[in-house]
Amino acid sequence: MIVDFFFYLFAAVLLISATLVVSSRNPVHSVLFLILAFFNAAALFLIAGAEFLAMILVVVYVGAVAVLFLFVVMMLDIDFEQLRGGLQRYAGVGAAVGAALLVEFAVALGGWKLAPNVEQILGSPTPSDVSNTQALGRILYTDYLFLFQAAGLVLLVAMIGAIVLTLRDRKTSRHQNIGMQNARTVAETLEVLTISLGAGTTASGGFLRPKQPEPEPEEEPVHGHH
Amino acid sequence: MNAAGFPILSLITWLPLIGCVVIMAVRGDEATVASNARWTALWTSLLVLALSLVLWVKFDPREPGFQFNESIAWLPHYRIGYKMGVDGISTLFVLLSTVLTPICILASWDSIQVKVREFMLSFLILETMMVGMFCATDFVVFYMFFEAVLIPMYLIIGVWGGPRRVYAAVKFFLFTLTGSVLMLLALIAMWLHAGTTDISVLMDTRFPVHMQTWLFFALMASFAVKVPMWPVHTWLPDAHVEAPTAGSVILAGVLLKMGAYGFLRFSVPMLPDASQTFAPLVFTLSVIAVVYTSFVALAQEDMKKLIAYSSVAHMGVVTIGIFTFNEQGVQGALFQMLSHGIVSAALFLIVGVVYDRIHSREIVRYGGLADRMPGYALVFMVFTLASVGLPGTAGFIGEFLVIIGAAQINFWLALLGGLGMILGAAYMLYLYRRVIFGTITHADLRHILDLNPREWAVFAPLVVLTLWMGIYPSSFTGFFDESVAAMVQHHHAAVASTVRLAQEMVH
Amino acid sequence: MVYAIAVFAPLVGALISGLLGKAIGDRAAMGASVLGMLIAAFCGPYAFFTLDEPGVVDLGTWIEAGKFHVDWALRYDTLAAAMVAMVSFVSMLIHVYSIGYMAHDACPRYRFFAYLSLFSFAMLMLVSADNLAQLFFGWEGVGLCSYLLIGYWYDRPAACAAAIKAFIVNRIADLPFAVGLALIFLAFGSIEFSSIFPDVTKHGADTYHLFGTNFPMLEVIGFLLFIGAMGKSAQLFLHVWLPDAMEGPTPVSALIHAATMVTAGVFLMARMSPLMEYAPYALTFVTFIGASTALFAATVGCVQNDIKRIIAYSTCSQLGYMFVAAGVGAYQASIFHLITHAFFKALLFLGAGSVIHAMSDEQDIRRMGGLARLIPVTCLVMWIGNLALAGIPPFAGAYSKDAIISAAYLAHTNIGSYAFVCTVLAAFLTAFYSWRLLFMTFHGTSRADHHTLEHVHESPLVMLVPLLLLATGAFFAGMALHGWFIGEAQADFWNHSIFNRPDNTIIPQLEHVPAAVEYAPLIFAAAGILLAWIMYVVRPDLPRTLARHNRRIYFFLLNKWYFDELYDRIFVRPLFWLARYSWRIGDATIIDGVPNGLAALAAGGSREAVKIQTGSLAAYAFVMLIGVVVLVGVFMFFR
Amino acid sequence: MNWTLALPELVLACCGMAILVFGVLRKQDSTMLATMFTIGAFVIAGMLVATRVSGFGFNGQFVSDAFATFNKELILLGGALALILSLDWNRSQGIARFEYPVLVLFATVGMMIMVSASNLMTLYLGLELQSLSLYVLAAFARDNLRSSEAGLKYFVLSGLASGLLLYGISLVYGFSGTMDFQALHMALRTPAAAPPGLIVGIVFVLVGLAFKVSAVPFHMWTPDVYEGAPTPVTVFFATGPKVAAMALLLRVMGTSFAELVPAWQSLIVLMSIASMVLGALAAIGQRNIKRLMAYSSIGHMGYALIGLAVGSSDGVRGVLVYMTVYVAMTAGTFACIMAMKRDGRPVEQISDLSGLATTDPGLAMALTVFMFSLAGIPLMAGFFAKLYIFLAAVKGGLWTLAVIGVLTSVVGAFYYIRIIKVMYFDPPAEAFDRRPPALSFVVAATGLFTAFFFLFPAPVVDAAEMASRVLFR
Amino acid sequence: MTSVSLNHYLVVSGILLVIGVFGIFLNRKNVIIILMSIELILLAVNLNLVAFSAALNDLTGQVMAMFVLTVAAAEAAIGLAIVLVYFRNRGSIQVEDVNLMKG
Repeated sequence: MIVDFFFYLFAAVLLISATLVVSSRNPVHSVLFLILAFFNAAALFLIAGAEFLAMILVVVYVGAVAVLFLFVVMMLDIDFEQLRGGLQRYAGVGAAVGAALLVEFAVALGGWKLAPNVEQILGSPTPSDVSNTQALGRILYTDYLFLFQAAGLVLLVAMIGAIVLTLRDRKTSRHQNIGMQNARTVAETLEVLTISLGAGTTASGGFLRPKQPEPEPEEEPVHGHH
Repeated sequence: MNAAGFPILSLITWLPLIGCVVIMAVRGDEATVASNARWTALWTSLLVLALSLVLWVKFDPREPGFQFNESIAWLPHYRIGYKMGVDGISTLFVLLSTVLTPICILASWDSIQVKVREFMLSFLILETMMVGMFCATDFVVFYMFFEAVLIPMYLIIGVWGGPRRVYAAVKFFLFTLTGSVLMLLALIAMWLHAGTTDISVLMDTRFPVHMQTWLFFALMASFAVKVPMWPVHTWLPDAHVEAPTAGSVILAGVLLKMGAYGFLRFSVPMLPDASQTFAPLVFTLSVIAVVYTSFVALAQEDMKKLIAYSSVAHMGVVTIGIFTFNEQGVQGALFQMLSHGIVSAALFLIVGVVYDRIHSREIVRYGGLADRMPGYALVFMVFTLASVGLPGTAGFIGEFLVIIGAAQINFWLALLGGLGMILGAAYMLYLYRRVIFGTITHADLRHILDLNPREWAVFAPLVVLTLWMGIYPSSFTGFFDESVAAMVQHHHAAVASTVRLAQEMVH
Repeated sequence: MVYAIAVFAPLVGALISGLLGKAIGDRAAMGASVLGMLIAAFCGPYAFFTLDEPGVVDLGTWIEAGKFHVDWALRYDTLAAAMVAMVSFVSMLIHVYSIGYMAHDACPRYRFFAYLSLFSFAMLMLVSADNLAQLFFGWEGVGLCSYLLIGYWYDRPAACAAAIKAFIVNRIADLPFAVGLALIFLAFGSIEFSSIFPDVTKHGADTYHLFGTNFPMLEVIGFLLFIGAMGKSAQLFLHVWLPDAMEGPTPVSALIHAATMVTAGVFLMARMSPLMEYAPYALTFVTFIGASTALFAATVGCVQNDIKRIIAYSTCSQLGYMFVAAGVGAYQASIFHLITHAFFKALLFLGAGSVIHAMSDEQDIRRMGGLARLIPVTCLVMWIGNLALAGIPPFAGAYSKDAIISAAYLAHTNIGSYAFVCTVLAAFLTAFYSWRLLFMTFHGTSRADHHTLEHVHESPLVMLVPLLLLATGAFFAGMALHGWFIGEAQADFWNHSIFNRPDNTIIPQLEHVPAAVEYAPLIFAAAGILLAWIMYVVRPDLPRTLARHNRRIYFFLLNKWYFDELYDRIFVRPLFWLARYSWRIGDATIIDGVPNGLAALAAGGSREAVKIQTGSLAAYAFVMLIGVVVLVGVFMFFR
Repeated sequence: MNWTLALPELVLACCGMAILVFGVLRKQDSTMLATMFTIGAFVIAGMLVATRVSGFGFNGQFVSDAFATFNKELILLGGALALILSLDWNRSQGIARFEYPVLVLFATVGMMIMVSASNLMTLYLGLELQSLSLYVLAAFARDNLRSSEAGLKYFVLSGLASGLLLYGISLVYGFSGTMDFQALHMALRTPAAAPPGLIVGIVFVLVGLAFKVSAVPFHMWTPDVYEGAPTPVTVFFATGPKVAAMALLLRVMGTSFAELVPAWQSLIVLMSIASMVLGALAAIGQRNIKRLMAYSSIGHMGYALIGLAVGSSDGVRGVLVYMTVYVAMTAGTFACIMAMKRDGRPVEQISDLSGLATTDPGLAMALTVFMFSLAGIPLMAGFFAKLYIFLAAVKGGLWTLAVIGVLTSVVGAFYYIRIIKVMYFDPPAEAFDRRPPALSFVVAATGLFTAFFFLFPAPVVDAAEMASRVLFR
Repeated sequence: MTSVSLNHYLVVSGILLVIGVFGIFLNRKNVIIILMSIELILLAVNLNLVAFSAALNDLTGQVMAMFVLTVAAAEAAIGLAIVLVYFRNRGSIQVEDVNLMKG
């Protein structure tokens, strides 16, 4: 019974906080609700007997991912006032579609029963003599070595990706690019204008040429030869 | 090995591509390239013509089957081979293609001034495709050539065509493509049923009757567009009007024949029951084509369009002939195809002559040309008469034989199918009168020049052929006499056996 | 072979003058053409007179398609040889005449002579054909040449129109003819005369399904062939091209009306007599049309004012006679009339040409008169011609025409009686309009202006000699030939080249007709001449008064019974209208509308298809979700 | 545990890391070298792939067989082509960084894992390895708004799709008890017994994979990403990942769910029809050639799906031939598109091709070949691709699909020939910049392949035949 | 597992999935919410896997859940990086602004 109670409690909190994640106006609140949702999910994992995963969820998700979210949300310096609330135009249709999906789930998933002869095809039956963490550890580095390595590659790619997208050389650091220097021609750097007396200035409305829009700060030192 | 001692059909088919390579290889300024392209194309096509004459000489007309056979494994898993061969039906079409190509090249000598090299390339590629299509004895190979013809033709119409060339080219392309993709499905079905795509095997394969029905319609979708049969003919006038002269010539001379050839090669021998069942439908459409398009032709104000519509009417006669399933009708259809190939091609060239000079195809822009261009008037008259089907010219034999064949089916078919004789005379003579007769009313026509030697060279062979075919047609019908006899016999035997089967089922 | 030379010499002449005319010059071309005809005119009659056994000159295969086999072959039997002789001779005279007549024409003349020779060649091919296809070749050939010659003055719109009209009206008739050929092939398995004729009796009971019932095969064929003949011979309903054909130069008219072209239909009936004899209903129809035409054309001829048109209608009328003869089974008489008619009709046309020539191209007889003194030779030959035409003995026409009228009487059928009445009335009218023409042209006071009159002169010798030769023919041909053609010797003479059913004894009976019948034509002709004399010599004001009082009838006749207008109203204009609408509405709107509509549909579909591609992430996700729901639904409920 | 079966992947991954280290440590710009090394690695991997024997490895999570070999070679080829094309482009667009080849390499590794997957887990990890690399690649021109928008869209939608896929995997696992393909195949021997939950799971898996092959209605990302991503990346998107995803789809459907063909066939048919129709229609109005190619690829995937819908090894063979030809002609087409530069600035409007036949006949001819091939006009390779597909469809009795297929191919032909029309019929516009030799090389190679495939179709077809025998046994 | 049956978990994860999906396409706020929605979806999946793993008495599900967690983390990292890049270019991360390319 107590398990039931906690299940319903956590599940309810999980769903409510998930709803709030997507519906709250302030993204910071969203992140916080996300963290709450993760905690509750971890609790549900525990109820299901997956202790290791529950811990991972808390440590990795709450500790790293959710905080990363929070960090980015804060960093982006968004004008929260401007953020439009509310739903998309087709919310009504969307609700209907969602309802349909739920009905389909209900019809489909209601009748779960253990597949016949399931024992023979189970990939890694849960050993009865060791703890969850230990059991996982046993198989993760043996049976699932290949996948484990692949997951490592995924993380590597994520790292490379994050760096390649966001890391910028500081503006102050200017590398010398000899090739570019050599390739420079006079035509690229100097613009020689022949302007009859007074004509250029009056045409541009005065003594000075009109203000050019500030050129984009040149972040990439390597630019093609035009 | 074949009678020629070497793979002559492949040589004829692919030789133009070698010409292409030569043309591509030339570098230099524009004039050099253009002149070189012209000469290379001409010589290549003449060489091909010479080679195809070997075919003419060595062909054994007593043998109804395929000759000069070649076979190379191509997709052995699917029992598709690169198989070439000609029988009485296809030989003359190969010749028709090889004759018309040099004529076209000669005809566009001066009139094509931009992108000469590309034009000549297109033409040589076109020749390869046409010849290959008529030589193929494998359905897949046939199909590939059949459809690949679209590529050069599309470019020829679109690049060197008239003001509405884009519309015309796209219409041409899409119409024919729509038809042929359906044929592709039929092809695949036949292939799966027979286990091979060898045409001679397919001919002996009996397809179930219910399957024949839809196969027939799928094939018809393709061939009817190409022929073109009413009511899928509207691409033709547009394509003709916008195409450059040489393009129209090939279009009328060879491309239209591809559809009728398809009927003869595939629909009739392979699907005898369906052909028999749906012959009345074909007849109806053909009669409508003959009468209706003749009327439309009568109302035309553009010379090329008029001739284009006349082509539709003439091809209607062809389809009538094919579906009579008797020797007279089928031979008549074949002959009509050949003669139409020569005559309508010549008529487009005729229009091209004045178009090159005045740059207009409006009939009202002309009149009284007989005065200044007597030679032209003579040539025009010859082809007008041939088109009208005057005895002694090529046009008569085919139409007459078809009437004779059709009369064996139905009186009204013969009579209505023959209405083209009357209406054809009406619109062609009306055209001739408005262009050649009368007095000169337009100032620029007063200084128009008669045919020059190059143009004479273009027309002379066609005139000779037209008269030759009219006076001594048996030198042509001799080629396909046996093949057609075999085909007709095959057809009747097949239909009879189906009837017998049906009767046995009943009893 | 003399016979073959007679047929092909004109072709050679035509080719030389036509193709090389520009190179070798007008005179040489003309010479070549005339020489060709001279050779033919020598060989043709020679072959005719030396003919003993019928036979075939085989020249090679023409068409071959399965069982269908046609050779190029010249058949020579009496019928063909007689026709060859007549055609080549008359045509030669016309050639010679043309040298003079066309001397002043502006166009280069080689073209004219080439056409003329080609015309003769085509006709010779027609009459010497050994099979129906070759006959059809000649048949169409003369059609073509008539087209070319009628439209010879191509810068005249009327000439062009007339030429096209001639060709197309002919074509309209040729189609049934061609279908008839096809049916012959269907029935007999061949279209060679030598195969058809022996088999006719075998196929007497054959039927052909048409209009929902079965008709005797031979009748159907007979009808179809006759429709062809109607077109070529300008019989009622299909006669409309003939008067317009006067747009061509006069020698052309002579050629068309006398020797070639229009006689082809009559010849066909005679040639196909073995078959026609077993198609009694078709023959009845032939008689009916022939008789009606004879009368109809005569009525119209009475009021025409163009000298050539009058003669043209007389041709039409005379052809009617010939068909009457053929219809009642007296083919021999029809061929006889054909031959005599060739002489006097050629004579009349060439004479008329001589008049026109003299009058500086004036053709209206109302502006002539009193020319007898100025051009006496022409006047003389015209008189001879008209006497022959009117059937006044002993001129040629009398023999043949009387034979036809008698034959009509002897048929002893309803249609025979109808034909008899028509032909006799027509004889009266013929005489009337002939003398109307003579009186108005040559006698009385001149109504031409001075300027024209000053230039009136007799034609040169090169024109007169042919006239005189023809006049001789018109005078003597009847006398000379009637023994062979319809007299006692006819059976030997024809030597089975014309077939009469065993029960058809009309030709032998010709000698034994009641006197009333025998003299009826002469009496009526005389009455006609008398009437003409009264109206145009005694009281020249009478015609005008009559015309004024009977306006309606007068215009009815003058406008040729309104046939042209009628055809224009019910055929030509609706067809052109149909043509325009087929194109604008049928093709451009409806048929093209489908693909264009599909293209528009595709374009519209394209616009709609990209509408969901709003660029909005949410929309994209939403579409995916809908996809999921639908797929799950499909999978769950329809698996 | 035969780990040498995965040798190509392992070697490639190691190479990738080595190149990464090399790039990081080298002071100068090392893009060029890194790219070269990567291509070298691809070649080595390609050779290794060719020498692998068949068998299962890693507890049956990994399979090496003819099917995998075929697809891996194709993927490596696509990757190599994309890399060759990227060199000059990236430099001229200022996005040349050594991470680019590395990411391509890891994506390729991911794809290779995908095609060798014999377990839903392997499938997922391979897929994600590929996807993560692609997210980054799509946004690689990070200062370009379009590129980053493309990355964002691809990321979000792909995230959703892989979420759905995962959900499907979880259901399949839950209702059957295993994630192993072979075991699933055994368990589903009796199709009637399949519980509805499993069915829903299959649908979700299908959806996840359909997203990757951009089948309608999961195609929505395609046009935007194709347009926005830097063109070399688009080339990569259009080649390798399509092949890998299609192979994966074939593998999953052809092994695990092979017995359920009647059940999922209708879904594939629906998606196929929708893809063909949308691909044909939506492209008509396009002005941007990259976008047009996106719709074109949607349509082509529709055709390829016909082969899957047939649910037989014939169909698989058709798909494999189709994908091979597709890779060649797409890479070629994009190579031509990359040649569209004026003053160093890429232009992408179809109208920019105006009169290309005059200004650059060679390029115009090549592009013509590709367009006719994409339209499926005979003698071009594209025709054969369609031929085998329709052959399978007719054999399988899928007439509706076949007819719709040929009709949409006609509609499709309309926009392909429109491009030819622009090149040949329209007045010449300003000429493009001189193209770098690498580009010409790719254009020539793929163009020759496309144009002369008809001469020697047998090697490809035979290989496909062999590969296809693995599935639907 | 006692009275809390597998179905309970399935219901919770199903609802969670739907919430996640809705979060993606119904919100008009910022893109980061969408990222979080994806995390929710993955959470739903993990819930499923864990529940099935327990029900089947099989560890495969949990191993898979671990991989999913790994990938989710990686995705979050890259997703945020992309959002960052996008924000730098566009100056906004409003969902409705992400529509430069369309049609």
